[in-house]
Amino acid sequence: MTEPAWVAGVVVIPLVGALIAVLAGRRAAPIAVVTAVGAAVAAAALVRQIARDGVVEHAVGGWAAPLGIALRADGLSALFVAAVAVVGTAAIVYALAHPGTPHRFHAAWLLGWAGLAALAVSADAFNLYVALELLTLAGATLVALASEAAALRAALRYILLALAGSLAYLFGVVLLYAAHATLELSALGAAVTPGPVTAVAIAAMVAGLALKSALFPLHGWLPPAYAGAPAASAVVLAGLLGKASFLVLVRLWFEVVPPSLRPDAGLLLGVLGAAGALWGAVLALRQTRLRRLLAYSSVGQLGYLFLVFPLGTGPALAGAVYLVLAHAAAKAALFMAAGSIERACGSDELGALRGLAPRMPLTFLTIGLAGLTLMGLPPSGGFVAKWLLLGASLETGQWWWAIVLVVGGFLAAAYVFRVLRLAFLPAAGAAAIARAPRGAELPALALALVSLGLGLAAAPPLALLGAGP
Amino acid sequence: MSAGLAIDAALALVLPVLAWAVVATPDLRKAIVLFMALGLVAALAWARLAAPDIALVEAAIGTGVTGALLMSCVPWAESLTPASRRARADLALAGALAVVACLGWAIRALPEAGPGLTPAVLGALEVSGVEHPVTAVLLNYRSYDTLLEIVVLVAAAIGIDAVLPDDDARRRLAPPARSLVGVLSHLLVPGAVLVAGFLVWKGAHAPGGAFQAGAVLAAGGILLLFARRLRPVPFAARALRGALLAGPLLFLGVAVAPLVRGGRLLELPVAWAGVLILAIETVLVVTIAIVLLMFFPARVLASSRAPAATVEDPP
Amino acid sequence: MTALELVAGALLCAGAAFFLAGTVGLLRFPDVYTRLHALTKADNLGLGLIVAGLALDAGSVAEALQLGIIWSLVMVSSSLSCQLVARAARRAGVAPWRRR
Amino acid sequence: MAELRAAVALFLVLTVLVGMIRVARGPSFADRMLVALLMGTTGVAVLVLLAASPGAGALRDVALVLSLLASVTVVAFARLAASGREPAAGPAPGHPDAPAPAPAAATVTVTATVTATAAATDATAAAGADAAAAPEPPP
Repeated sequence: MTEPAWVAGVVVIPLVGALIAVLAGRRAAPIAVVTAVGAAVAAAALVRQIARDGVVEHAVGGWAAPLGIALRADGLSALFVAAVAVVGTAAIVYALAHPGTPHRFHAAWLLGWAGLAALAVSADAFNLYVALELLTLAGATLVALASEAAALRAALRYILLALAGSLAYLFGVVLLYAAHATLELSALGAAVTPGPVTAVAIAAMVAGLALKSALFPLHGWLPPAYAGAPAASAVVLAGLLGKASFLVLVRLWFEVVPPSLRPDAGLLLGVLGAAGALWGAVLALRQTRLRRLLAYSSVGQLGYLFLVFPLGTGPALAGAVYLVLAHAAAKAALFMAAGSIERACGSDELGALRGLAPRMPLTFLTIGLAGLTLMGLPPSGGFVAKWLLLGASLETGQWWWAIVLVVGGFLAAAYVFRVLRLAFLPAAGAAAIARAPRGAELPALALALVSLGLGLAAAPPLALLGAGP
Repeated sequence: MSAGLAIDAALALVLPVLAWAVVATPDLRKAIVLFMALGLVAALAWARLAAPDIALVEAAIGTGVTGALLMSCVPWAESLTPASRRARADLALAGALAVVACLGWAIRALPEAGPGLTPAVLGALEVSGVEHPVTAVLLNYRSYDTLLEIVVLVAAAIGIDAVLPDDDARRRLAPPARSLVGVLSHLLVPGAVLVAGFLVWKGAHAPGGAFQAGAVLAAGGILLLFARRLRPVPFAARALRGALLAGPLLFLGVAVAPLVRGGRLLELPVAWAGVLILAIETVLVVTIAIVLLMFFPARVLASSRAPAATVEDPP
Repeated sequence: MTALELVAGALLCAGAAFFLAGTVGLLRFPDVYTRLHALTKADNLGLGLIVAGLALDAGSVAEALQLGIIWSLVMVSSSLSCQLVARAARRAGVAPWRRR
Repeated sequence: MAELRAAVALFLVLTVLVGMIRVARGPSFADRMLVALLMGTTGVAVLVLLAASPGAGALRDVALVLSLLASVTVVAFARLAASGREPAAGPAPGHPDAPAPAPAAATVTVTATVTATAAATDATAAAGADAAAAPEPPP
């Protein structure tokens, strides 16, 4: 192999950086920056490699698939790795500028980065479990860094439910391995036949992953975790870690689940996703704190993703993946903005937003731009995603999903405008407001622009996705 | 019915009953004893299932570490209001029964135990550097999983440090006292170190390995901590982090080295595989032991100082 | 069956009997100190007999040696554990049982 | 011989199970701890018996580990149960000035309540100081 193995590189670089950051303790920040640059370069190289050569495989240790672990990077992997690089780097810049970021953030986040990269390029059911475990531990740690009683409780709930989800997934992996003596996803896909083993295994894996992706009605753990975590942690949790299990679910669904099982189970997942999309948006409307509002908005946006299961491959899958990307950038930007506002006002009560817009123009510009993706308005990335999903639902004659998408968009508009309206109202009193550091506002704005840019230049990412299996 | 089958039946009957009792017992202290009993019965069950590797882990973690950890948490847990720690035993039971029913249905439909990957595992054993198939899987064929698992442990270490920061608690511990526990640690800790080394060495050709050895070493460390002969080292101490990360960093170095020469991640040269695996396992023992010991920071050790009156149950 | 096997078997059975005695004591004795007494002494002797029986039958010297190490470890740890439990009970104010 | 070993192992498993009654009966924590002692010793015995079967020699290592570590929980128990009157160096653990997240904060309540109970029996003067801060009188 003459070309550097970027499939392995995208995992190894954040892994090395994470370990050195742990070693560095309080002086982890410069290491995080260097690692972010290195990992971003690796991600770009992987994207280039896949755009040119298509799917890339790497047999770890030189052991071929049934015995060893296969890494496989397709268009989906490349896009996700790229999203991790963009959002992750912005989060590190934000953490540097945001006062009060816990010093353990960098190490915890780099561990999460490594887990996300490992998950994106894995083609092995058990290896995916290990990557999910790494994300569970890193995620709970990111929440617990806040070290307030409420955050610790949220972290505990996060880890217990995530472990329950992992365990369910593992049950399924064990059954599939017992039946087919392989863990490689495409080999499993070729081997499975409808029957009790497949049904129970798939049900356990899907249920576990649904719990981990906060599918309605299993979403209860998410809002306290996202709202209680430190600002920088919430950025990567809501932007990236929250989507990891969905990615595994997509792989499982389209590579392993036998087509005969897909319609009924897909319908169930779609109904739950639709319910979550609406329920999350309604609850977001009822929140009185900005970060809880954003967390419930995440429950809603994650719900849309599950519409891919009744709608199938093709444009629907492209739409869901695109929503993952656009939402990653937009929600990360919004949580950055919320962190800056919380820092400036001392609280993230919505009431404290009154009259804030003129004082923090960049932050509210960010909220407005990123809000476009939540609402699914053109020219945002969220619009492209929803357009693809809408098209798929009309094309397959399942028009009812289109209603969910449209109604959800209106609800999202309602809560986004609620925030913006408050901010542009005249200030109630002359509350003392600390200025948000520019370094914390700019990465947020950059990510909001990325979510917008995804809408303006949708062709290259969608073409890359076509380089999939 | 042969005696072996009768043992299996007894274990199979007792395991779920004990597990249920652990969940359903409102008295925490009673539940801890039941939990330790559950661990022992589970170790025996793994032994009967011809899985000595797992029986070793269960014996080391279940009897050595978990029991001590739970005991250390009693003062804290008992301070919670009864309502907040009432277990929903009924829900747990219903969930467990449903899971058992589904798994039973699926397992009945599994094909007759075929050879699985065993021929492949044994076929490649010659070039794996070790003679024990479990070790070959963990540290050669699927060493990438093990590498990531070790990183999971590092993440756990950061998490523990975030939840139980140990920056200032050092001064609050009593100085070492001459005590029975001290005598016990004098007698047993050297044994624990020896057994840990023995298990690592043995892992190359028989059940054993870094995880089991790390757990044994950690149990020895717990004895020293309780005897106040070892001070909890705060995570902020660079020496601790260095010792913790030496293993993962070496492992990662071995993983990356082939990439530089255009090979595959974690490709072990056949001639060196045995030595490299032993080296990696040896340093990982320290990592695993340290992470387990991090569950006993000074704050937890200090809070286990509950007065004697609570030994007796309230009338 | 050789004489050696006969002896080994007898040792195993004797060990089992001591374990039974320990359990009966644990259940029937009146307070924690007497139960401790029954338990640790009877069980350690029972284990010793079983180890002896197995050592007679062992395939190699190393195996017998390991059995011996196991037994001595149990002796050390359970005698000290017994002390620890008794002291804990004593400090907790558990009064020793007296015949009325 | 193999049948005899298996029979003895079965018998030992059964004695342990019968001994579990003591966990239910108690009455004290120490009594329940006895069952842990019983299970340690008997578990070692069962494992060495099982290990004598051909091909199961690795179980002797399990017995070795068990025999080595059985006392760790007893030590933890002893500390939990009996270190109430050990002199503390520096401020008492769980002292209100501890800059603490949940567990240590919880310790405040625990030490306070339980030391109050201790004071009712024959507490030391050191414990009495804490007992003064107890939120409620011992039962």
